[in-house]
Amino acid sequence: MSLELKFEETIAHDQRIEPRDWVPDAYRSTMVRMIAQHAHSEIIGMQPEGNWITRAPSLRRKAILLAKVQDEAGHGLYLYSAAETLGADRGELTEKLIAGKQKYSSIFNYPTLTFADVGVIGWLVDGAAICNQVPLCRSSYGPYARAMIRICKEESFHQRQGYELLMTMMRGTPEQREMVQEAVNRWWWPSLMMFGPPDADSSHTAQSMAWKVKRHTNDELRQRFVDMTVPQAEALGVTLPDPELKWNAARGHHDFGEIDWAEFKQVVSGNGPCNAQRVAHRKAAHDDGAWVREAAAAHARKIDERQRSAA
Amino acid sequence: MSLELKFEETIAHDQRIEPRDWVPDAYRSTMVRMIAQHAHSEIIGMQPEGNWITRAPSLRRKAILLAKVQDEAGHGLYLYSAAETLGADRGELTEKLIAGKQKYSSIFNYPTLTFADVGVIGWLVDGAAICNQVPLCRSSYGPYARAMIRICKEESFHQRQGYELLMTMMRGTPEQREMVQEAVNRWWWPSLMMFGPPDADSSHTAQSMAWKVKRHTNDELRQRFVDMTVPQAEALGVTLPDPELKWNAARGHHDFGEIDWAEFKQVVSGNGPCNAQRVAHRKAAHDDGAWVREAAAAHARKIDERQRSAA
Amino acid sequence: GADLAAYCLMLGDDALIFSHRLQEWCTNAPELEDEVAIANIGLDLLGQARLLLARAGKAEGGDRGEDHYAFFRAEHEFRNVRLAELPRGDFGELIARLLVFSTWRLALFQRLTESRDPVLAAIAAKGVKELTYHRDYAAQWAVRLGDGTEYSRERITEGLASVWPYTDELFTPHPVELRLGEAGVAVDPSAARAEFDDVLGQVLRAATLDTPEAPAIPGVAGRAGRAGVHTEGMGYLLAELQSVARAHPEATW
Amino acid sequence: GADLAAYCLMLGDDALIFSHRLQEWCTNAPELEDEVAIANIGLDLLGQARLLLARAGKAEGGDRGEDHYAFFRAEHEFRNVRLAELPRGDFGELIARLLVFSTWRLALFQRLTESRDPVLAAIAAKGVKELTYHRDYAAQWAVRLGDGTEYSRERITEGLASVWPYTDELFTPHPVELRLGEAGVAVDPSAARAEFDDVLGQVLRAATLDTPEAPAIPGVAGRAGRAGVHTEGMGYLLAELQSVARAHPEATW
Repeated sequence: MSLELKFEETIAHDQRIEPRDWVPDAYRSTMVRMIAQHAHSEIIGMQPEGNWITRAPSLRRKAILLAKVQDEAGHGLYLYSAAETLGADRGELTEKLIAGKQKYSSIFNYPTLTFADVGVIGWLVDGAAICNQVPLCRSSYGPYARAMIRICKEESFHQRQGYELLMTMMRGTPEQREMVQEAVNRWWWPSLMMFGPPDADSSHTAQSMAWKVKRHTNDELRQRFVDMTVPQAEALGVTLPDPELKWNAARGHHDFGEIDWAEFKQVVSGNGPCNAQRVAHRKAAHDDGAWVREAAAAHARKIDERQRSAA
Repeated sequence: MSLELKFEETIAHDQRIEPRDWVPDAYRSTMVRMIAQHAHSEIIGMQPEGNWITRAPSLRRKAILLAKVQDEAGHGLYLYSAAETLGADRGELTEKLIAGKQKYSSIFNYPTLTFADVGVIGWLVDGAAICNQVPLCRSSYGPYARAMIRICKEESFHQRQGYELLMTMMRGTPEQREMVQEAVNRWWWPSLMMFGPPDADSSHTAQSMAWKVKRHTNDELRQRFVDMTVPQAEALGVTLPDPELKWNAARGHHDFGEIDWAEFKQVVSGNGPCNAQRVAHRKAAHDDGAWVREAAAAHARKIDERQRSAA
Repeated sequence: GADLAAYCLMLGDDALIFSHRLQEWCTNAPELEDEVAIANIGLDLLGQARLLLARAGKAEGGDRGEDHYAFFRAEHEFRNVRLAELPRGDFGELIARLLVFSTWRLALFQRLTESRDPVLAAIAAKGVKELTYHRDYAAQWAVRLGDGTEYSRERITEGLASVWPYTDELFTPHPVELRLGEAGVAVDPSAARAEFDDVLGQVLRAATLDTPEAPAIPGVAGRAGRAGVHTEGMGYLLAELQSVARAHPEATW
Repeated sequence: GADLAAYCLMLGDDALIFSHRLQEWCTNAPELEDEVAIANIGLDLLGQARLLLARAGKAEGGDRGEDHYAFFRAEHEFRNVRLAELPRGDFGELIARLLVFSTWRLALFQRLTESRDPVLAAIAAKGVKELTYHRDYAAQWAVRLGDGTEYSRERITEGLASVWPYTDELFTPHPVELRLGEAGVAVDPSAARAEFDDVLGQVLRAATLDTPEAPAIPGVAGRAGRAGVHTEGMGYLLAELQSVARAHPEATW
């Protein structure tokens, strides 16, 4: 059986590709691109939420938020490791991120402006991420699928914490309720954009679905998210900022308004409210850390040499 | 008449020495040391008060404080200019300050911990400075004397503003009154130390008085300050933190407790609560500005060359 | 009433918030002369802010004074352009920002001297003199840095690149500005763009620098500073600015 | 009651305030592994702070909870050592400070496991495990930096030099510590000095570094962190820490 045939068969039988298996170059590069983009998203995604750790208004919320942002660093670690099983190098991937040659989820190019944003990111952004990611737990690439299982579990936890924060705030002062509504107004449409362009315009979907690295189209996932979120919004007592949003009994789904795809394109192409800030921040941290990484490498070499000369 | 004789006579007749006059080397170096130390004090003194500009709790107080700190920069400018008339160089004096080779008033090595400190510095620290400086308006060195006249005028204004802030705070909430009292407790003794060591231990006083660059001893000025301040404290409603402080009808002065000269020596010798911080801050600002000063010099050279080649 | 109050807050907050960033320079300037100059500009803007916030209070008709606006508003109630609030950078960034800010504001204030609101007209007339000095100071340094050393050229170029994306916002009229502009009370900022471009062009030519080219940084769903949508740096600025006042809400100072 | 509450605030504030400085490292670490580790240490200390502030509230007997202590006290009511509050430096400063802080605190907590107060003893027992990890992390990095490149050696040396003057304060007992120490409830920190010197000596030898020599930085008239007299950086830290809580004093989160 040729390598290619074996690969096709593994995919066809819903079995997993493992690091030592032969894969077509296009599969490898698609997977590295997907996993790296996901890893970058975890790392860049630490910034908007990290922005509120030092100002969190209760010690319990501070601990929850710090633990969450720490989890995101952990997710970044698993995912870069998964990418490394395909021959990628974490350092090189970081360089590509900083140089703007690899993307991360555009949602993180919006600013976090009040503490309610922490809750809304948990509820809507993590919620959308989970919709996107649950199917990836069955991704054909084993290390990615296994990383996603762990990540999805933790993200569900984060989402519940976010929703719980919003519930608490909605039971609080009128200013707190207003703060939640205002945050929902800002994050709702960008959350819908997280599922990517409409199926008609999506360049990667077809091949990704054939390879079973992706299992649903953007529009399918977006609809699932809207249907899931509407009752949660009602329970919370907030209004989703879309006058066209309503139940369509015939479809068995909610209809919703047109997404501002011009805004989506602008942010994806690098010119959202915070793109420059996010990448500059990541670059500064990476540059500031260069001497530390060099020191660790130099020390490891010294130890190595000492052990060899002692042997 | 010899140069030396002429110098002695100018001094004897209470006339002023001017930049072009011959002076003994010791007089020149004493004056440069005095003026530089005073200039450094103005510049370092900007830090403890500058610390509260961005947090001043009313816009009026913010404007007053910013204007005051700006005045101190201005005082620094006049004084460095006066030192330059004796052949010193501002850049070199700054280098000496940063290298710890020239001193500044030790009072600025204490931290400002609440907004009340702004008022107390105006009242006590500027008050003590004025006691020290009024006689310097009759200093034998003309440029210094003239700078001091202008500076004393502005400092009296600052002192009144400081006292007025404290008056306002004492009429405010119990917390504000407590804040004022606590600040007075911290600043009282260091203010008394501003007049320098007791006359018996003062190494510079005798010669400085002979040259009429100084006109009263440390202890005389300290006593004047105490006598002046006690009724002001009463009017304010604060307690000066000295159980031995009381009117001595026989002397016609207030008696007061023993100053902690060990603390004084420790701070003067470089190890007060903020010495390292103050000098490091000044050094960082100076270092950060190096490229700007170089750019200005390079631009001036270019302009000069262009004008010459055009001529 | 409400429109005029909102408009005064816009111009007042621009001055208050940028003044705060200038205050952060205090004790950090490259030379004593600049220490004095930057404090002076900060003071002028603080003075403009106080007059404008007081005017907002009168226009609103309640009992809110300048301190109430400065110390007890939430972030989304501040109406300054985002340029004013950007975190303090190096001296190149300062000069770039001051050049853009003062050129823009001077162009507005010149027009505002003809406002039908006599208080605004008077504030503008006073401000024009101050802003002329601010702009001159920035322009002179822009030339020195641009035509100084290689490094200073790099710094001012980077400074301009970092503030330029926030320039478009300065000339994008808010509905309040348009309504009051038609009434002859306010200035539609888009009317000042040509003058701004002209002055900036002159300064940058003298500094041997190119006009930066960078796309405008959008707000969130079209809402930016004038609508109370700020950058992430704004919350930290306000936390510091308001800390003492809010810790003692009953106090008088 | 009052002494025990004060003592719990001392140990609790040390953890709360140093945790804040570690939180500032978030998204700024040199490597993802360190991002995770620093957040972890920050979380451990935050957890210790919460337990200790809650214990203070019980000991005090009123209705003050952890959040009241964290968000509604004034600066002079915070009893942490000044080492905890120093502004964030570079990674060399972080490692130097963490090494000193965790070595000191571990030595205290080991002794505190035998406190007659069962709550304090339990908090200490939990903390010992955490602090052992913190100290190991710092020690490993101190060795890598000291025996790494020339530049890293310079950075850790400067880091140690900058925190060393605040070391004496750690071992200077406050009257509350002495009184409770005699009662077998608290630990007199001066008893932990020998162990601290010993451990530091071992780590610095492994790192090929000299023990810093620098005079202790005095407080103001003998009063330092434990007496509520802090450094100028503390006010800014609290302004940020307390900003949201104080802007909404009636809110629940």
